[in-house]
Amino acid sequence: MAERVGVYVCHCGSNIAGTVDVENVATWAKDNIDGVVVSRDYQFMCSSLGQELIEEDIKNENLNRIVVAACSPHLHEKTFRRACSNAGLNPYFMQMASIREQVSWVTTDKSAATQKAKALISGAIHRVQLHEELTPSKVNVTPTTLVVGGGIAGIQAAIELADAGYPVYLVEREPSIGGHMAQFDKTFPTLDCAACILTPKMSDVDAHENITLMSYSEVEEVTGFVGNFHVKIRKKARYVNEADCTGCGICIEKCPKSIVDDVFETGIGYRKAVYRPFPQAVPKYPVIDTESCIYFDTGKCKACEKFCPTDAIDFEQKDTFIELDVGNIILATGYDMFDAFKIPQYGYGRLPNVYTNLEFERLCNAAGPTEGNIVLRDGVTKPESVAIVHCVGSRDKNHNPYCSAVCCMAALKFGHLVMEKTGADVTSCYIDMRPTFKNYEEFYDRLMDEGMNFIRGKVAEITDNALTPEEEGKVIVQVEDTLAGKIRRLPVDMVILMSAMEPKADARDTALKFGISCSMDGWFTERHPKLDPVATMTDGIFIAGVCQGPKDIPDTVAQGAAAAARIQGMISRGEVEIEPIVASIDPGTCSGCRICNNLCPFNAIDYLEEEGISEVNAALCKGCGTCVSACPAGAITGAHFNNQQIYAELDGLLFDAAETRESVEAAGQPAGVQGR
Amino acid sequence: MTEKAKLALYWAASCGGCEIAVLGIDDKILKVDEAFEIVFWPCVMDGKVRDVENLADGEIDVCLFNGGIRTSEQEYMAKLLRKKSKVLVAFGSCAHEGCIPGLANLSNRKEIFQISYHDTPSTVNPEGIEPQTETETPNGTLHLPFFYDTLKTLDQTVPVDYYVPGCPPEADRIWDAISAILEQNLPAPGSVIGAKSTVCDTCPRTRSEKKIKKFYRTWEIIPDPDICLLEQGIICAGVATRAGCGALCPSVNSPCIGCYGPTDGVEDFGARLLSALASVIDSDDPEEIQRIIEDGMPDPAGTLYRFGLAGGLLRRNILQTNGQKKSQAMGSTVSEV
Amino acid sequence: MTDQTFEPKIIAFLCNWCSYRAADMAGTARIKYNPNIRTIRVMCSGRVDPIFVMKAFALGADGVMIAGCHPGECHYIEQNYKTMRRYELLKHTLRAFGIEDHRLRLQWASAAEGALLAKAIDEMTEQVRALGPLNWSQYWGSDEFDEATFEKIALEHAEALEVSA
Amino acid sequence: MRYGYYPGCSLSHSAKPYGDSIQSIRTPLDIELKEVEDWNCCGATEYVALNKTAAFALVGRNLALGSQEGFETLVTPCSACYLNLKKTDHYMGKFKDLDKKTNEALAAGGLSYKPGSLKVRHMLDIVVNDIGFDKIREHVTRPLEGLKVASYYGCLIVRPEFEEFFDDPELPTHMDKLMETLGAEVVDFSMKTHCCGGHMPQISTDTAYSLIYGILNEAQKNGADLLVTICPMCQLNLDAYQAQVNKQYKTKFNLPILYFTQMMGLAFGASEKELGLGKEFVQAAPALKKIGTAVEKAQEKPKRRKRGDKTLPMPQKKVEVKYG
Repeated sequence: MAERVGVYVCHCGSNIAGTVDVENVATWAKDNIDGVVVSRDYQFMCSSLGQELIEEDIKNENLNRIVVAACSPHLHEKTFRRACSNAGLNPYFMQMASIREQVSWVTTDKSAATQKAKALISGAIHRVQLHEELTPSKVNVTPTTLVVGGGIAGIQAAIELADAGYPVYLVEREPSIGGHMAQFDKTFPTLDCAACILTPKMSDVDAHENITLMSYSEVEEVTGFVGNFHVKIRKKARYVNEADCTGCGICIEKCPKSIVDDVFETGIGYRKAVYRPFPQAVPKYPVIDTESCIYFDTGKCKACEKFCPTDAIDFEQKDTFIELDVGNIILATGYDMFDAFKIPQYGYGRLPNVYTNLEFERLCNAAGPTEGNIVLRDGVTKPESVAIVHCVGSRDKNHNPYCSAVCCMAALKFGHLVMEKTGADVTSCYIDMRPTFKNYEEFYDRLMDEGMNFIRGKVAEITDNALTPEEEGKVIVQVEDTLAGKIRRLPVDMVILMSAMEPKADARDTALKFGISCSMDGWFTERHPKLDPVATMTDGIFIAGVCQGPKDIPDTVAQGAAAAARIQGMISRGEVEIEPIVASIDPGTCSGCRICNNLCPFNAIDYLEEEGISEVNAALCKGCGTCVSACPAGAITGAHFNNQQIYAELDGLLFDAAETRESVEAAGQPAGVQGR
Repeated sequence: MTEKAKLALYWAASCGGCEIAVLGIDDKILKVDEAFEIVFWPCVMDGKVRDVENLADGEIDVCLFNGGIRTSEQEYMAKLLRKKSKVLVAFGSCAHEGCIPGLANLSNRKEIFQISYHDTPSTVNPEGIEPQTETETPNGTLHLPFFYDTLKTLDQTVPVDYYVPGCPPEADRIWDAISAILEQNLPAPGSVIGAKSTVCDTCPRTRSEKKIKKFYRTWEIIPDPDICLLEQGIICAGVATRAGCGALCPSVNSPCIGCYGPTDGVEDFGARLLSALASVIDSDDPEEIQRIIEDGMPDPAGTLYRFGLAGGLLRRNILQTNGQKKSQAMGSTVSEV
Repeated sequence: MTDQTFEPKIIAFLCNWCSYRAADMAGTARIKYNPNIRTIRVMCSGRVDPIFVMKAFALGADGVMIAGCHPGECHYIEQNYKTMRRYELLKHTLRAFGIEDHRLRLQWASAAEGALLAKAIDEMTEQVRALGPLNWSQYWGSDEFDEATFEKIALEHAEALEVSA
Repeated sequence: MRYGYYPGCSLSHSAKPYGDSIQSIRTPLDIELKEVEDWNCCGATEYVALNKTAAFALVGRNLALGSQEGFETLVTPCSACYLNLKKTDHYMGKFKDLDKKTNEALAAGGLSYKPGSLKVRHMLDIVVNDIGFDKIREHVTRPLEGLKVASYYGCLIVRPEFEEFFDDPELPTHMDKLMETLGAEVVDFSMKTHCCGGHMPQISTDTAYSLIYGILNEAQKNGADLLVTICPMCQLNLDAYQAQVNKQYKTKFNLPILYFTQMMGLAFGASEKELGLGKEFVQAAPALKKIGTAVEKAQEKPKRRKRGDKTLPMPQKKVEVKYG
């Protein structure tokens, strides 16, 4: 049946009408394109009056297809779809032509703009007539949530959801939750101790009836889709029986093997072979590190077992696997530190008294290897002068182009701590100071008052090669003072490198496992950089904290809470709608050639062995259409983007090329039975 | 007894294989004779164009037309038979999508003449004579058809009711088509009388997920007899080719070359196959991808469009003579048929 | 052949997530570029079927641009790599048809790169303008027989036969 | 392998040992060096500061001659020449008007040069990348065991970094690997790419000496017996002004400065004469006596930490973190 199309050309004030002859376009459409019944131009289509105009016409002129030529569909597609459904028309019978962003705003020549607008509108009109009725399918949402990563972001999200009364599984790779925040000493700008504000939250997690904590565990595999994920989790063997362990710590005390702890103590402290990363660790159960354990090495020792009062040690323990059904997933997998060895001219690893920021956090942390004494590598001498080097691996094309966002403030914090604890004078070498948040600038002022020195310039090198007697035995920081316009050599006792935040070494694998995408740098990509910062392209998978990009604790906590809130909404609604823009395979045409099978990163295409054909799981399909254009049999159709619709749009877009191609339409098309 | 239905068979630009194929249906040919009165079939019985012209319009019930349209005579005959037939069937790959003769669309009249009348080793043509549309002889003017730059499929010249694919169509498929016509249970006009799915459906080889690191030409490797040829890097068009042949080639370790053409609704066989093959190339590095493609497919047009060039969306390569019309190319005599 | 008055018609397939947003961004930033581009929105550059490109040329387009997210930044994770593969083979094939490389362009543009996309469009427009119109269907040749001539031939045949008879 | 060869002025005079030693290792490694006919000075590091066009034309002439003789690669052992040749080729390609100017100047001499037609490479690049450590190892008849060397690149070869530098400009390591291949022990040396002072000794001795001091001091501190260099200028400064530096800084440096090609010659068993040894100010002979005196040091087993030892462990290079 012939479709009845209504065309609405928006003036958008003068935004469009200023460049495009909208009246002309509207009348042209009605006079020249088949199917157009109504064609109007109107001041502001997005206004309620504009929408009513459409609704009225649908009723009175019984239109069954709508074309709105206005701004970008990314702005008002929803608006006009709603208008259609209000008038009882399937929302997918509406098509927009972006004649503002893509015509009036980018074109100077009026007639050219008008011609281009005609093309886009003609494309939309041709296309919309072939649109098919689509209705989003609904699936139930399992009220359980999986939170991956037990840093402050994950902790916050877990607690928010748990407090709302929904069950949460919190999976942490390390033996204890707490993440990087647990390693910090103080937090800027308030200087309250990180542990003091973090550990209560950690024990909340431990105690909460709605939270199941799985530390020393990793997600192996994720299947399913929004509302109905199925995850497989590997619980790594602790060799300590959690049921029996009281966390008394005797095993740790008795363990004869002590090794450098390069995870929690960042390599400047020691731990035993059976260990708990830090005293307030949650859960309290220790872990035996088979790498360094004497028993696992030589088959002798078992000291821990001998002394354990509750026989909780179990050398026979194996990894176990747990399978869960969850409705939503929050990724809060955090970050790694930039490896300062990559900048040899800064002497890290060669010059004893060059530390990284994380090392320094441990250094001045009361629970750290030096009981919070800021000392040189010899473990006793207090530094009299300290230089802080900013942007180590950040804002550096050789390593990471981005700004790590927190280092400036952390540097100020360090400056304060050093001066407070040692009275040493502190010099910060920065490119730009970026104290951009509530009370940050004030903190910067405070440090300037406290007498911290600031040199604006990127440090060229750090060396122990003294050129003058006073440089002897010092670490010399060579930097161009860009404000004074001279090269400076700062002989200091200690240097702190503000290393960049980097995506987790395995961020890309994680992204692949959960079916989300990464930026070039390796940060997880949010659905929209401004308007949807915690959701991802994959429904039901959310991201929170630094895994999405460098940020400080307040932002991280905010994101954790935001992700939790998004999920609460979905759970309380109980079901989610799934975009009907998906691919489907015609079983009659599919021959099971299996070209499409490994093209889908969301594993939405299953091969049915017995039928010998492939099938699309609509719930998993994201509608990208890659399989559609790959299917050699033309067996796959992409809803709302099927070939006929695209051909029609092409045909319309090239309306003015028509004269040169009378014969094309006939080409390869069924001819019907003339000539009888 | 009631009058038998009238059947015509004609060949235009084709090798004649389709004609043989019709006879290849063995004794069933007698059934055909029972059912039809054959009014015109130059290949097997005498007949004059005039006889056809004398028929009333639509008097022929079914015309099986094989071969593409390469000359003005063929175009005339196509139009004539269209006029006289109730049901016109594009029979075989040539009429359907151009087939091998269509590959000449990668060239043009001038080049084709140059090769066939001058350059081929077997040609002796010292005077360099080329076919003329008109030749004066004592007994008057002789006419030869005009040879077009571009070979057209039947439906690019006249409306076609049905298509029977294949080079040539398999005997059974031919019989299926004929019986469909006899029993009057034909599909919707304009459709292809054939299977819905592709050759893989009937291919005995085992298939798994596909990843191609290198395309092999058939002589470069001895393929494993049980595994999908494409997975072994041999360009097999079976994935994109309409079933109906019973996977003859793959079952004898030779890749499908696509003679049955595309499945329903596919407008360009070559592009369809192109997309499928490219999608499973196992590399994300542009240089490597280029290497894989250029080493593995030196002649893309010939590989992807062996049968479907003339019937495809582009139909031919860029024409150096810039689409010069016959009128420009040769006076304006029309009566060379 | 360069025809200064010639305004090429270029079809651009833009992916919904990066390049279409880049176009939006170019608009919001009021970056002016040649009006010769006519866009089709697809969810992902991976949806761009080589047939679409062939069809565009057959329908009279002088050039086709396929734009998508940068490799590694695809919103569907890795689909634009398939686009990259198809593009290479498609280009290889179009060469065999005598279609110049500049008439088909693969352009990566992230949602933030409106200026880049605009620049690419201008560049391509100029390249295609320099190549001149493609107007593909002209190469197909048109029928030689209208009804009249058709009848005339039939007539000639009739006469011819009568003579010999 | 056949290369166009641009020795540069110093190799026949101040850096004759460099030239000689190159000749002596050429044969075993069969590196065919065809000297560019009628080449001229590259203008060293200063000329470009005085008159750009003339300076680039001066270098351009050598490139023109080189490409005229049909070479693909132009090899030079001198870092200053390397920089000038590479810079000229690179800038001519990058800046059209410079290309035009330079070619106009060349035209006067009936010459022309198309940027990019010659690949300018340093001798060290050829040795480590074209010949390769394995082939070199085959020719080592007299391993330099027992010799502690600091490999010193100087600044000209690493910066500015034009398109593809054959090593890491921040921390080049090819020469280290080469020395290890020859059997020598390489000491840690953070001054690798620091400036030797260039022509500063003629301009401001204090500046020059402070730079030289820095380099020698670091080498000495790290226990080097000698420094190995790839640049005639560096060799000259570090060698010739060592005495003055000792006077000024009250130090007792006695560090011979040798060319990497001399070290290779030594390891290949060439005679001291062939390698022009003995011509250096700071005599290498004493240091070279150590060759072959390497002591098998028993690999010490990880010592346990003593009670009350407060020292903090040093950072260890991270081994790729493997999760899961």
